[in-house]
Amino acid sequence: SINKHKVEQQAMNALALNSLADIKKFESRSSEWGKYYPRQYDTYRQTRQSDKIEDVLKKDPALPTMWAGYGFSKDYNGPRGHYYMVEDNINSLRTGAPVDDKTGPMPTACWTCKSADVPRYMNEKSELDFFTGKWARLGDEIVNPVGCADCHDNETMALTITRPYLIRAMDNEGSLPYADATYQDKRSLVCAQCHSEYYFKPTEWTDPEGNEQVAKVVTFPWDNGFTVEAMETYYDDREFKDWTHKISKTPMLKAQHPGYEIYMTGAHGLNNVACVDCHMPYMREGGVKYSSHNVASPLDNMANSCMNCHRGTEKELRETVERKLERKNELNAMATSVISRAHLEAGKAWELGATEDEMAEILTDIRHAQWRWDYSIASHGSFFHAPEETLRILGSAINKGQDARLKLRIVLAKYDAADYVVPDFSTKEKAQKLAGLPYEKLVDDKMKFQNGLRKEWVESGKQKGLYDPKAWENIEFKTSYSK
Amino acid sequence: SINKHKVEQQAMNALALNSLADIKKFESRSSEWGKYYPRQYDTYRQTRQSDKIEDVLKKDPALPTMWAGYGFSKDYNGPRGHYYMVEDNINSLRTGAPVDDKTGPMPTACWTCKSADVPRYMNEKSELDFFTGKWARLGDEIVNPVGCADCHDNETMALTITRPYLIRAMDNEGSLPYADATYQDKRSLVCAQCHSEYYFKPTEWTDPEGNEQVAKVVTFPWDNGFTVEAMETYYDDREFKDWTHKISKTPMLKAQHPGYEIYMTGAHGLNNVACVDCHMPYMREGGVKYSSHNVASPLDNMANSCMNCHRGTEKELRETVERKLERKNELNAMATSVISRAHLEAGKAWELGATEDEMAEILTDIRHAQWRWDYSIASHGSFFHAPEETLRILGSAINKGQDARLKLRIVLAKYDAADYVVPDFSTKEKAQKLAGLPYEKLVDDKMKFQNGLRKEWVESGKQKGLYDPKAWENIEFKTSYSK
Amino acid sequence: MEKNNILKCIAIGSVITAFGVFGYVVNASNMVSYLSEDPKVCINCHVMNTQYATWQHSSHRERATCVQCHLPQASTVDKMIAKARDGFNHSVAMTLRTYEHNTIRISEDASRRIQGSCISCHKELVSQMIESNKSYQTDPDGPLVERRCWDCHRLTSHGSTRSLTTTPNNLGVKELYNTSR
Ligand code: HEC
Ligand code: HEC
Ligand code: HEC
Ligand code: HEC
Ligand code: HEC
Ligand code: HEC
Ligand code: HEC
Ligand code: HEC
Ligand code: HEC
Ligand code: HEC
Ligand code: HEC
Ligand code: HEC
Ligand code: HEC
Ligand code: HEC
Ligand SMILES: [Ca+2]
Ligand SMILES: [Ca+2]
Repeated sequence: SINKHKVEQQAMNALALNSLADIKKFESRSSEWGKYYPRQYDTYRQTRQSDKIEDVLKKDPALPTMWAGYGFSKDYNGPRGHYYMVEDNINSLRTGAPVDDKTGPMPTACWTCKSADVPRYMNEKSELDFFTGKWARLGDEIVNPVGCADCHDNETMALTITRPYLIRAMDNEGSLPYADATYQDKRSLVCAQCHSEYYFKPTEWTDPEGNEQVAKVVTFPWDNGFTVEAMETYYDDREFKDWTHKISKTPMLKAQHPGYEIYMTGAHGLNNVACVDCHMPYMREGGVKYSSHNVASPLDNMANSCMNCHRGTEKELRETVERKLERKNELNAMATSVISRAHLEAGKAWELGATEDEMAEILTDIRHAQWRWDYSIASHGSFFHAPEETLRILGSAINKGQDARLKLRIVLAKYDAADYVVPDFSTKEKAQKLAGLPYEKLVDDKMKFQNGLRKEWVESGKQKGLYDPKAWENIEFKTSYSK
Repeated sequence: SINKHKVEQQAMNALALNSLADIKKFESRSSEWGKYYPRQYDTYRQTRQSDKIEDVLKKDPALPTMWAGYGFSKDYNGPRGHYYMVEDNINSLRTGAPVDDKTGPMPTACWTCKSADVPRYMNEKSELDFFTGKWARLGDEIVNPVGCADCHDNETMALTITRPYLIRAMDNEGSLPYADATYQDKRSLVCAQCHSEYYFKPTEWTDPEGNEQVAKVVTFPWDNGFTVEAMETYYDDREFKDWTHKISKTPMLKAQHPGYEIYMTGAHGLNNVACVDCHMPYMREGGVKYSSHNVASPLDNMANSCMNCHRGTEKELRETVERKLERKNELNAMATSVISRAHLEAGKAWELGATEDEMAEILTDIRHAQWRWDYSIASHGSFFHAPEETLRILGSAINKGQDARLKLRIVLAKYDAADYVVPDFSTKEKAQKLAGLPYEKLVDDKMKFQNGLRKEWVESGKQKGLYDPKAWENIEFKTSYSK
Repeated sequence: MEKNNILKCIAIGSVITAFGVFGYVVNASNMVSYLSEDPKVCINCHVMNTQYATWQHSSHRERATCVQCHLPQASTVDKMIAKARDGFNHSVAMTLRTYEHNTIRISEDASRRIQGSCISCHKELVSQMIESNKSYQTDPDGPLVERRCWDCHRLTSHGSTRSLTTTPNNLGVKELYNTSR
């Protein structure tokens, strides 16, 4: 078998040479790359194994209340494997039920982090063109999930950043301008293209036909730094809001998975351990070494990730991670209970005739409390990547949320409702009703879309020769709403 | 130089042999041991260098309010070097101003963790005898600070536990019965004799003269485990209280430095890194390694403590520790502000005629909030030893404290005081006045004691031949109240 | 004493087995060169490359070779036992591919041996630790110091990360040597 190793080693080197062969620039069909890199491709496709849908709104019914009036109150699941990202994006009730390329609630920006077709399209047209119009406009252009082209140069296979907004954000932030990023940095930055907090910045431009357009450009709010406080001031200074809360009328912020930002504050980030060191560990097959492209929970593969650097047993380490999760769950449950109640109590205050003046300070507290809560947990992995920062921020979110409720009691008392008790929102259904959500209708419309427009997209995508059949093999229809 | 090592080596072993010579069992004068172990003795005496008094009550004026009616509201400083422990115990306003061996607020138990004379005395008389009577009774018996006899066997120099209550506590807790403690465990257990949460358990016994006595025995509340919740139930089940809060009438608990308990939940405790690995690191002198006995902040000697085990620069590691401290300070400030206000708001409610029924739940919240806050920070090092557990507990303390305040607003509203604003307690002086503390008088009486009874103790201690002059060399009189 | 003799018999037995049964491994992996102290023999197996690289960059590169740490420094017979044991384990592992995961772990037996080596080189310096350890010695013929030296000297010899993650590009150190020879 030692001889076998030697053979494999030669084989491996041979492939490395071939690799200079013919992969198109921005080739968005990973199967094309896979011809030359079978090991990476095969492991990449293994992300299919993580296919469970975890309905987060059901798990914590406080959430639909906290997001009342916003897409996330309709549908929000835990992440699944990379294999499913386009599927899930299309299935989510958040993307609604467009009937043509001009309808639907969402902008094109919602495709940004879902597909290797994005860099391709930006390259063919332009970044601003991509960010213009409704999500449905690009339904037959964005047809494959994240792929080799999102992270690799087709000729050298070097890691590359294909999302210009990340480069701009790094340069604005200043502590690590893109030009200074090392190889090791890139082993995290390819992930940061997507696993970062963002907002849509309206940007005016004139299209080739000379029409005035407004693009909604994905932008990272990093100008003042990566911390929850730095981004909070960033948004406050710009008086930015993602939406106005339906019940409390608060000008709200949504934090989306600031995974990269918060990871930097943890023991691993500080020690320059890259995302990839854990999520894409090196594998050995006899004489050949390669990076696993099965991006998943490292706890499923501790021998190759954790145990490279840690002594002791897998069991001990796993228990340590579980304790971290419990700690986060404990404070997280407090925070959502406090903040959801604050919204409902504020709603009551308005109802009784509270004035803008009386409410101003309270709404600021609610805005900041929920922003902090969201920042601390939205990236899912924060409990492990940065347990201390996560708990610190949750603590401050709880405190601000309770401050709001305290002030609300004084206002309520003024309107003889000091002992007001919030209505029952102990299930997803009850909570969504409180938020005035026409759930059944949303689902019906969605199913019409699935059987209508979506089918057209697939057809047209195939005709354009963009569609990679291998990227869609045996995907079962799984959603939070399918019975 | 190898030869040089060898020479020193022989000298060293010579000492090792001599050491079997004449050190009395429970010899409480460390200078006697020092004759045979100069390196350990010299470093032990270096704890004198840490002599700054940090007036914690002044730093956070919320504390005198939180401890209203209890000793800690009079005087509470950060820890100093081991060299000063008897001095500080005697100087503290908490130990009051006895005029004879029957007066003064404190029991003998207050000497327990301050001196190597304690095991000596327990051995001569009995443990229960030691724990009986007023603090002042043993003023001329407890005359030296922690010493070799607290941790070492006089013949083998092996580490030994000299405090029986620790052994009982370990056996009751069960996860590590004393009999199973390894060498490495002992490198932390010697510290756990003192750096642990305790209370005084009244215990009846009959003295040699046949008189009924009640001893106040130092006891660790470990029966249900080491966590803040486990000890909380321990005390609740026994309806135990340390005192009744002067303002809010809450049956309170005081957590004293659960250093050992919380350390176990941190990265180092979990990896079996002992207290001594950091606080008494090996030093290299010529050809031998010995344990530094200068128990102090490891940050003053990172080369020997941290850097053996950690990569990177001292600077980076120091910054990491500082960030941990900032996180704790942030949540700690929130917790003390919330809980101190809860006490004052509860006081107002009583004043307005609130009923036991209306207040019951609120007082439980306050009791638990303050217990948790105290447990999380009282050991001073917790922000580093167990940053996550510290932040988790602070988060839950903030939440409970705010719950109490929320309920209080409803009660206050009932008595038309919904908009009650707490009085100003922004300085130590203002806060102590609110707590009805006769500060000037306490200080005057203390000074009388210093110039009276204390001098007698020293004399009598010398006559008894217990007093070790070297343990008292150039100690400057430093307290929070001396001008 | 008794125990030891038996061990030695078994050992010599397994030397024969190891070399016999895995005869072909011998030329495949120049196993004969095991008997030399040259670290390069260890990297006859590429799986050892990481350890070679980390050792090569460690404070001990100039001080100690693989075998000086990993094999008993005491008697040659003990050395033989150990080599037989390792040679056997290694060949088995190579052949049955029991090490497919990245992280080869030190075995209890091997780490006891290393502990012995550390102490034998640093006797003077750790003499006090040896003294202290006596009071707590549980197993009479256990190591002179129970606690592993590298609990504290975590970086000594192989650093704190010892796997492909540390030295991804060290596959083929051996090949380099072969060409440079
Ligand atoms: C092109 C955007 C993009 C890039 C680049 C990207 N991710 Fe993701 N990642 C996603 C999306 C979208 C999901 C959620 C997929 C879903 O739920 O359908 C996801 C899911 C995940 C998950 C959850 C997988 C599971 O099985 O639960 C992990 C872990 C993860 N990503 C880590 C990484 C790491 C590490 C990198 C870099 C090596 C990375 N991602 C690069 C967009 C991206
Ligand atoms: C900057 C990158 C980025 C942008 C822009 C983005 N996403 Fe995502 N999306 C992600 C990442 C990363 C994940 C996986 C994160 C996680 O859930 O842990 C994800 C997960 C999802 C999921 C699967 C989990 C879930 O939430 O149910 C859906 C659906 C989704 N996104 C829809 C959208 C929609 C709709 C938009 C536009 C409003 C959008 N995404 C914009 C990066 C992005
Ligand atoms: C030191 C190892 C390590 C590093 C470095 C690391 N992660 Fe993770 N990550 C984990 C572990 C462990 C989990 C928890 C997985 C679980 O709960 O099953 C996790 C969880 C996640 C999740 C949530 C997965 C889910 O299904 O909930 C995402 C997304 C993620 N990581 C992305 C990243 C990104 C992006 C980076 C770099 C910015 C990164 N990780 C760096 C180990 C790591
Ligand atoms: C989410 C980002 C991402 C995607 C998508 C991705 N890779 Fe990679 N790939 C990486 C990273 C990170 C490395 C490790 C680079 C390094 O450390 O040298 C890597 C390494 C490689 C290497 C170098 C050899 C090795 O295994 O370390 C090859 C070849 C490769 N990838 C091929 C592919 C192919 C083929 C695809 C598509 C099926 C793909 N990659 C998709 C991030 C990605
Ligand atoms: C490439 C090296 C590397 C990998 C891979 C790695 N770690 Fe770490 N880990 C470190 C370093 C470095 C530290 C910082 C402490 C130190 O300096 O020793 C650390 C610290 C930790 C700590 C203590 C800090 C804390 O947050 O509690 C835990 C727990 C931990 N790692 C668990 C894991 C787990 C679980 C995995 C796998 C999912 C993992 N590590 C993967 C290098 C690594
Ligand atoms: C006999 C009781 C006792 C024992 C045993 C004991 N301590 Fe202390 N320790 C104290 C007291 C009392 C103080 C506070 C002294 C003062 O403020 O006057 C203290 C203070 C300290 C300080 C603060 C020193 C400074 O300069 O700020 C540290 C650190 C410390 N101890 C660590 C330890 C460690 C580690 C051990 C075990 C090796 C240990 N202690 C054993 C009672 C003890
Ligand atoms: C179980 C051991 C133990 C008992 C019993 C104990 N202490 Fe302490 N004491 C300590 C330790 C450990 C410290 C240092 C802890 C710290 O402050 O970080 C300390 C510190 C002190 C200090 C110096 C710092 C300060 O608080 O100003 C004083 C004074 C003191 N104790 C007085 C007392 C009094 C009075 C009693 C009795 C009510 C008492 N101690 C009972 C262990 C104990
Ligand atoms: C607070 C507890 C404590 C006190 C007080 C203390 N020691 Fe130690 N001593 C230790 C610990 C812990 C060790 C390390 C034991 C080990 O690992 O073998 C030690 C080790 C020693 C050793 C063994 C050699 C070495 O340095 O490791 C000697 C000798 C010694 N101490 C003498 C003394 C003398 C003399 C005094 C009084 C001046 C003293 N000790 C006071 C805890 C203490
Ligand atoms: C991994 C190293 C490490 C271990 C293990 C450790 N400590 Fe510490 N300890 C520290 C550091 C660092 C600090 C912070 C010192 C500072 O703030 O200057 C500290 C602070 C303290 C303090 C407060 C000192 C002060 O002046 O505020 C005490 C008391 C203490 N430790 C006792 C202990 C005890 C008792 C144990 C074992 C149960 C222990 N430590 C275990 C490193 C350690
Ligand atoms: C005897 C070895 C040892 C000593 C001494 C030591 N550490 Fe550690 N340290 C560890 C281990 C083991 C871990 C757990 C992480 C891992 O598994 O690598 C760790 C983890 C850490 C971490 C990451 C976990 C966290 O809580 O963030 C920090 C930071 C750290 N140590 C700082 C220090 C500092 C500062 C000192 C000195 C005051 C110190 N260490 C002394 C062994 C040690
Ligand atoms: C025939 C190929 C080969 C050679 C030559 C070789 N090793 Fe190994 N060694 C291995 C394999 C394969 C493993 C993994 C065994 C396992 O994990 O089950 C291993 C494991 C080890 C281990 C960890 C397991 C244990 O027994 O503790 C040590 C230590 C080790 N080798 C040291 C050495 C030293 C020192 C040399 C040179 C004298 C050497 N090896 C030469 C193949 C080899
Ligand atoms: C200075 C002493 C020393 C030298 C020299 C040394 N080792 Fe090690 N080796 C160790 C120690 C100590 C461990 C255990 C490390 C651990 O458990 O964390 C170890 C572990 C190993 C392991 C087990 C896997 C691992 O990394 O834990 C292998 C394989 C190994 N050594 C091979 C070698 C080879 C090959 C050489 C020479 C190129 C070598 N060693 C030189 C002390 C040494
Ligand atoms: C073959 C002899 C030999 C063996 C085996 C050996 N060492 Fe060393 N070691 C040396 C020499 C020679 C030096 C340099 C002189 C000195 O500092 O004492 C040294 C230096 C050191 C140093 C100081 C330099 C540094 O790395 O910080 C440490 C620590 C050390 N050794 C620990 C160990 C440990 C732990 C082991 C076992 C895992 C070990 N040694 C095995 C010979 C050896
Ligand atoms: C509890 C932690 C600990 C353990 C266990 C330990 N050491 Fe050390 N060792 C240290 C510290 C701390 C120093 C630094 C002393 C100095 O430089 O003043 C040191 C220094 C050394 C040095 C000299 C380093 C230099 O820079 O010259 C050698 C050699 C050494 N140790 C070998 C060993 C050996 C061999 C063992 C096992 C028998 C061992 N150590 C076990 C903590 C430890
Ligand atoms: Ca956002
Ligand atoms: Ca107590």
